[in-house]
Amino acid sequence: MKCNGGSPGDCFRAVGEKGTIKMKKSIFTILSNRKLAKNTYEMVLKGDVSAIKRPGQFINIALDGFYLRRPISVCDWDKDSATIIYKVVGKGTEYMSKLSEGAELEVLSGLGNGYDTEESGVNPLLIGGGSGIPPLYALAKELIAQGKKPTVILGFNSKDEVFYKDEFSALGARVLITTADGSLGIKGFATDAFESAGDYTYTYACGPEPMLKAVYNTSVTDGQYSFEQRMGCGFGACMGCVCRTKYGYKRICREGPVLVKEEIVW
Amino acid sequence: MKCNGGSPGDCFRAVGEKGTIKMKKSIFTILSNRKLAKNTYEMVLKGDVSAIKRPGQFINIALDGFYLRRPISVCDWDKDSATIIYKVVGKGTEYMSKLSEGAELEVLSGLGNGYDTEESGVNPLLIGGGSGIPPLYALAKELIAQGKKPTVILGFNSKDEVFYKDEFSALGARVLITTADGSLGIKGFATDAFESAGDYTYTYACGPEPMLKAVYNTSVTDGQYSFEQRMGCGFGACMGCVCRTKYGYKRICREGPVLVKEEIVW
Amino acid sequence: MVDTRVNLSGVILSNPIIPASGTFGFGYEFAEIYDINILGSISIKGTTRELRFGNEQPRIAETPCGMLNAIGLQNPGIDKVISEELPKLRKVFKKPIIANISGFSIDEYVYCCELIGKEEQVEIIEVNISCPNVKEGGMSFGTLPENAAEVTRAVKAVAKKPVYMKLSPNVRDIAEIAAACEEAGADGISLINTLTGMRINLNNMKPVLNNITGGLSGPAVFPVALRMVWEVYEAVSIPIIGMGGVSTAEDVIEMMLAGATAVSVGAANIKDPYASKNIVESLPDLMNKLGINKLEDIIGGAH
Amino acid sequence: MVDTRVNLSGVILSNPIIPASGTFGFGYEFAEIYDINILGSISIKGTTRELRFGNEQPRIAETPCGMLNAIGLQNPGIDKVISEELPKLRKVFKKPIIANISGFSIDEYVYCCELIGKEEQVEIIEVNISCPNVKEGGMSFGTLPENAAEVTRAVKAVAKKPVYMKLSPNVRDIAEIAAACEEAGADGISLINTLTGMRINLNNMKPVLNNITGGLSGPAVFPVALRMVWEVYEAVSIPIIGMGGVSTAEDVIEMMLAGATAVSVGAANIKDPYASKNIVESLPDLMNKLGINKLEDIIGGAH
Ligand SMILES: Cc1cc2nc3c(=O)[nH]c(=O)nc-3n(C[C@H](O)[C@H](O)[C@H](O)COP(=O)(O)OP(=O)(O)OC[C@H]3O[C@@H](n4cnc5c(N)ncnc54)[C@H](O)[C@@H]3O)c2cc1C
Ligand SMILES: Cc1cc2nc3c(=O)[nH]c(=O)nc-3n(C[C@H](O)[C@H](O)[C@H](O)COP(=O)(O)OP(=O)(O)OC[C@H]3O[C@@H](n4cnc5c(N)ncnc54)[C@H](O)[C@@H]3O)c2cc1C
Ligand SMILES: Cc1cc2nc3c(=O)[nH]c(=O)nc-3n(C[C@H](O)[C@H](O)[C@H](O)COP(=O)(O)O)c2cc1C
Ligand SMILES: Cc1cc2nc3c(=O)[nH]c(=O)nc-3n(C[C@H](O)[C@H](O)[C@H](O)COP(=O)(O)O)c2cc1C
Ligand code: FES
Ligand code: FES
Repeated sequence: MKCNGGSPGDCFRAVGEKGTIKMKKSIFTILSNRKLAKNTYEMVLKGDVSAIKRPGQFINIALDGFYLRRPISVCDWDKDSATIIYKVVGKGTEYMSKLSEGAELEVLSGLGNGYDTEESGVNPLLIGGGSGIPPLYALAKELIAQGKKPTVILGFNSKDEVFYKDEFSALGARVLITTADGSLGIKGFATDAFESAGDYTYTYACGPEPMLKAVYNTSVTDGQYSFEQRMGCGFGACMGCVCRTKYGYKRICREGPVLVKEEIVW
Repeated sequence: MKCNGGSPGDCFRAVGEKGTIKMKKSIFTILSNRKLAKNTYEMVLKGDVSAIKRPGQFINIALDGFYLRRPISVCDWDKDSATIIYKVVGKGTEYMSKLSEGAELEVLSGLGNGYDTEESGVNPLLIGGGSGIPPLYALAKELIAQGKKPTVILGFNSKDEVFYKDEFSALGARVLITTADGSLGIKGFATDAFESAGDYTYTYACGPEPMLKAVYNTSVTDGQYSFEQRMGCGFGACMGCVCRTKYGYKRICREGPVLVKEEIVW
Repeated sequence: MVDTRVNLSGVILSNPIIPASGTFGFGYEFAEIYDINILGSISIKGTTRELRFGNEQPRIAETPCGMLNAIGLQNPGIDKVISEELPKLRKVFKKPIIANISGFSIDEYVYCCELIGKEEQVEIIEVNISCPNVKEGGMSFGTLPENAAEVTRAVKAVAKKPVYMKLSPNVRDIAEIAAACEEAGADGISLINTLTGMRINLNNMKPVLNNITGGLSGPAVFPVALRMVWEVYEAVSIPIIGMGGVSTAEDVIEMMLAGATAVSVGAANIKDPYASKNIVESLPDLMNKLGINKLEDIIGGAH
Repeated sequence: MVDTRVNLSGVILSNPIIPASGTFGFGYEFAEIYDINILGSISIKGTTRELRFGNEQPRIAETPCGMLNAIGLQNPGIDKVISEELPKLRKVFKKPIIANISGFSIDEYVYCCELIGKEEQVEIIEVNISCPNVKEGGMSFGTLPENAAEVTRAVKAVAKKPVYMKLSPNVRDIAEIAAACEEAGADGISLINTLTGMRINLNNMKPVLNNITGGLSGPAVFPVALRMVWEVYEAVSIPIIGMGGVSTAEDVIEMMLAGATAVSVGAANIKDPYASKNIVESLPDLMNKLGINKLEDIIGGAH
């Protein structure tokens, strides 16, 4: 993933789906909605996933009684369903956690640029913190399908928040767990597992901004970093999510959420 | 039903449930919701009906996505369910018409004074127009249970809007139908059936204001008239529904919706 | 045990929740469905010198996340409020009462404030300056700082209780008006009254309200109310009763963080008669969750 | 077949629906999801003399039935708008374009209006006077009639296209400001811009928006917008572009009955990218249902 300077839109076109939004608005039906860990839920949605092209893209979910949609990364998808994992942090995600199987959600899918797997090399390092972990699952899956050998560092606060450890392992990835309180795996932050991770060819990261920054400073390779931002539209119309990069202003919802290391401005 | 002068509240206490609101807030479950006639639906609700004491009272229904409740008269009730009949006239009633069996509604029940059957005499005349008809059903039922012989005039615009003709007959009431276009029964307005109705001892009316006024002018007996008004709270707090009467200002939601003929000011 | 007490000009409320004027009648009717003594206070329906019928019907319209009202200050007049309504309320309510006063002239405000201030039960007078100012040609007293200050000075000269000026949000700069009231001697500021709005009925293609326009309230106005409380907090040092769209304990905390000492709940009572009760009851849990021990400590905390 | 055409100062729109400035980017991106030529017009993102990044993050907050934004007029600057954005839009959009102009000084307004007015595609200039007036100490040009008139006169002196002044709702008397603009030569009035509001984040107890306050829009403000359109219609005889919370064809009819000749759709596009399309498509059916043949006939019909 190379990013050239230029105005918003240009960059997207250079790296994304060649200038055409694949965004789709459609109804998804909840196949399951289960608690994975403390405040953390996994929801499987059945519907038209044709707009979802890359790991790291997100969907934007309309919820009854809430004016704005809720952006959530795609954790995994197959031909007619998509899985998301979300943390209950406010009223919207709380509402989501109470939805039952069979309920319908109006969703915009296929949003954001997503991760590019081309430059990963053979031993990419994937680092996720908390609710930033989900998109790394589809990424690890794709990398493994390409014959690469990813190492995955999953950072949590505490053991009771840990999820998808076994799922990542089942994909064939090497998995390292960190917890801030030391209740599981390596005690400390995700970056504290860099040493145990050994050599790596490329860095993929997703998580809260302080974690991204720590990874940015620790990592010795190029990489791609996925950012969160409060969003209005989620598809590029409102300029609500714009951040500065070395190559101009970018909409996290469209030229992002994934930025390449070289363009990031803290 | 006698009404003395005085400030709002006094009147209510004199004729109603002796000063105690029987209002209840509770959840009702939809047992059925079926189309009866053009734009007209009947909904049966299961729940705590203990607050419903008299025909002519109403319930106030909260609907998701609508700020204010929708006031609808109780058409009939038994020990654990209540029936309402409503006409689709706007977004709220349209939403109601799409609700399915099993859906839950948050309802305030036991609102309004309701009809008093004490002074009806043996041959009361009940006159209802369109969506003003439903409360007359429970009223006719109660009058018949008291051994009285009500005649019921049901006024509609057209045959395709007619509902509950057989239901009223099945109670044992004498039923006269009028339609504005003459497609069923007597051609004309409800008041055009007065002649066919013959002698009567008392008048109960419910329907749009022009109809109430016509009944008021045609009827030769005392009577009780049920009014509609745009409501805020529906239980007496906001003064949104207040009308002038000969004995002071009255809240249609509390000292009404039923007013006695002698107090009405047009 | 968290401490929910707040202090309005020396009047201690056991908690900051006050049903807003005009949305709770004269209070006693709610006593029939729950014990209203759990409330911090009650602001009773706005009172004028004479009995008023108010506006013709319809007076109510629905809006997205809110409602319009054009009641037109229906009330039995101050004499009857004192002789009938206050005693009825006092029988069932032992907490401080806030008397809400309206007027169409300075004289009327003065008359009402003087009379109502003598009532022992009344501990605060809330002066609603959002009603039309007849002398100045229909704009309300509350939309220009000079007028607001003039009413404040006049009522302060006679009022025996703390006076809270209740401001209209239909202004360019609410902080300026609040500051003028403080300067003129106000003991506190209540805000906001309703935003002027309207709806049109598509069936007859005429305004829904007989009065054409009405006052918008409910959750829709909450962000505007919060901003105005924030601005007024920066401009004055007297206590603020914040209101406008408050419907949950979370909203109460936001209002207090913006600068409110107490919080009125209006339209929410109309939507749900138990709204104020629910807010009072969920406040301690929310305080625990957010780590707030003493509610008073968070007033203005977001500045 | 119903007739949905409307006439804005001689510019005929095939229907009154105009995505509002700032909520539709520069339009062309929506062409990727539907044929935007079904729209009456498009009001492009507000443009200033220089490129602007706008405010720091976060810029967006949610509210009941609405949203707050504090974008801060991010835009690529007028030169780039003319050289890059307008040509891109023109490629996919054959209808009249409304250019929305902002400024922090009268000079800047004049500069932008003169330049953009030369662009053939631009058929109306919408002058947003809701941005802070730096000279007068931060209040916006649109909150005092004198200032609004001054901007109007200045831009009218150079503009080659009809000029619509876009008013702020954060005022005491919007009719007065509209009348001052008309008097100063405005060809039309656009209203409303956003109502100033705020939210506080309970987790960190600080304002959600980095800018502290933001502009409230969405259905929550519809009744206020409708009332202001009504008032301005009574005060001026130039056309009005009505906006504020419009989300359905019903809302469009209400706006037009209140006095709008055309209607802008803002936040609704942000909530749902197909919102403007849905409104355009449902308008004829609604007109049939309400018995409206010629949409123009209902403008101001509720007065
Ligand atoms: C591209 C992207 C991908 C995301 N993927 C995931 C994911 O896979 N799993 C997950 O748990 N969370 C994810 N998030 C964060 C998630 O969107 C928020 O946690 C969620 O919107 C909070 O909603 P709420 O109503 O519970 O919280 P509230 O705080 O009540 O939300 C109020 C408003 O703030 C916005 N908001 C609050 N927090 C955030 C945030 N961190 N980022 C963006 N907007 C926010 C909401 O969307 C809403 O508009 C993602 C965010 C972005 C931008
Ligand atoms: C005491 C009482 C009893 C009623 N009983 C019945 C009944 O048994 N069956 C029936 O079909 N209708 C009845 N109505 C009328 C019914 O309440 C309205 O038709 C309904 O609220 C319209 O809602 P809407 O959302 O479809 O219409 P909208 O026009 O979209 O409603 C918008 C607002 O206007 C109010 N409103 C609109 N029309 C009326 C009206 N006529 N009366 C009061 N408020 C109105 C609504 O409650 C809502 O707040 C009764 C009204 C009252 C006051
Ligand atoms: C039906 C109704 C009647 C009101 N009457 C009064 C009144 O008499 N005096 C007054 O100062 N405010 C009155 N208000 C304004 C409220 O007290 C409050 O300031 C406003 O509604 C904003 O709060 P809310 O959004 O919680 O309703 C009234 C509001 C409503 C909805
Ligand atoms: C994200 C966003 C950006 C906006 N940017 C502009 C702008 O650049 N210029 C302008 O005149 N109005 C701008 N507005 C105001 C809208 O054009 C419109 O006046 C307002 O949002 C009310 O309409 P609505 O409720 O339909 O959104 C913006 C609104 C939003 C929500
Ligand atoms: S959220 Fe609207 S542009 Fe990104
Ligand atoms: S509707 Fe509130 S008093 Fe009747």
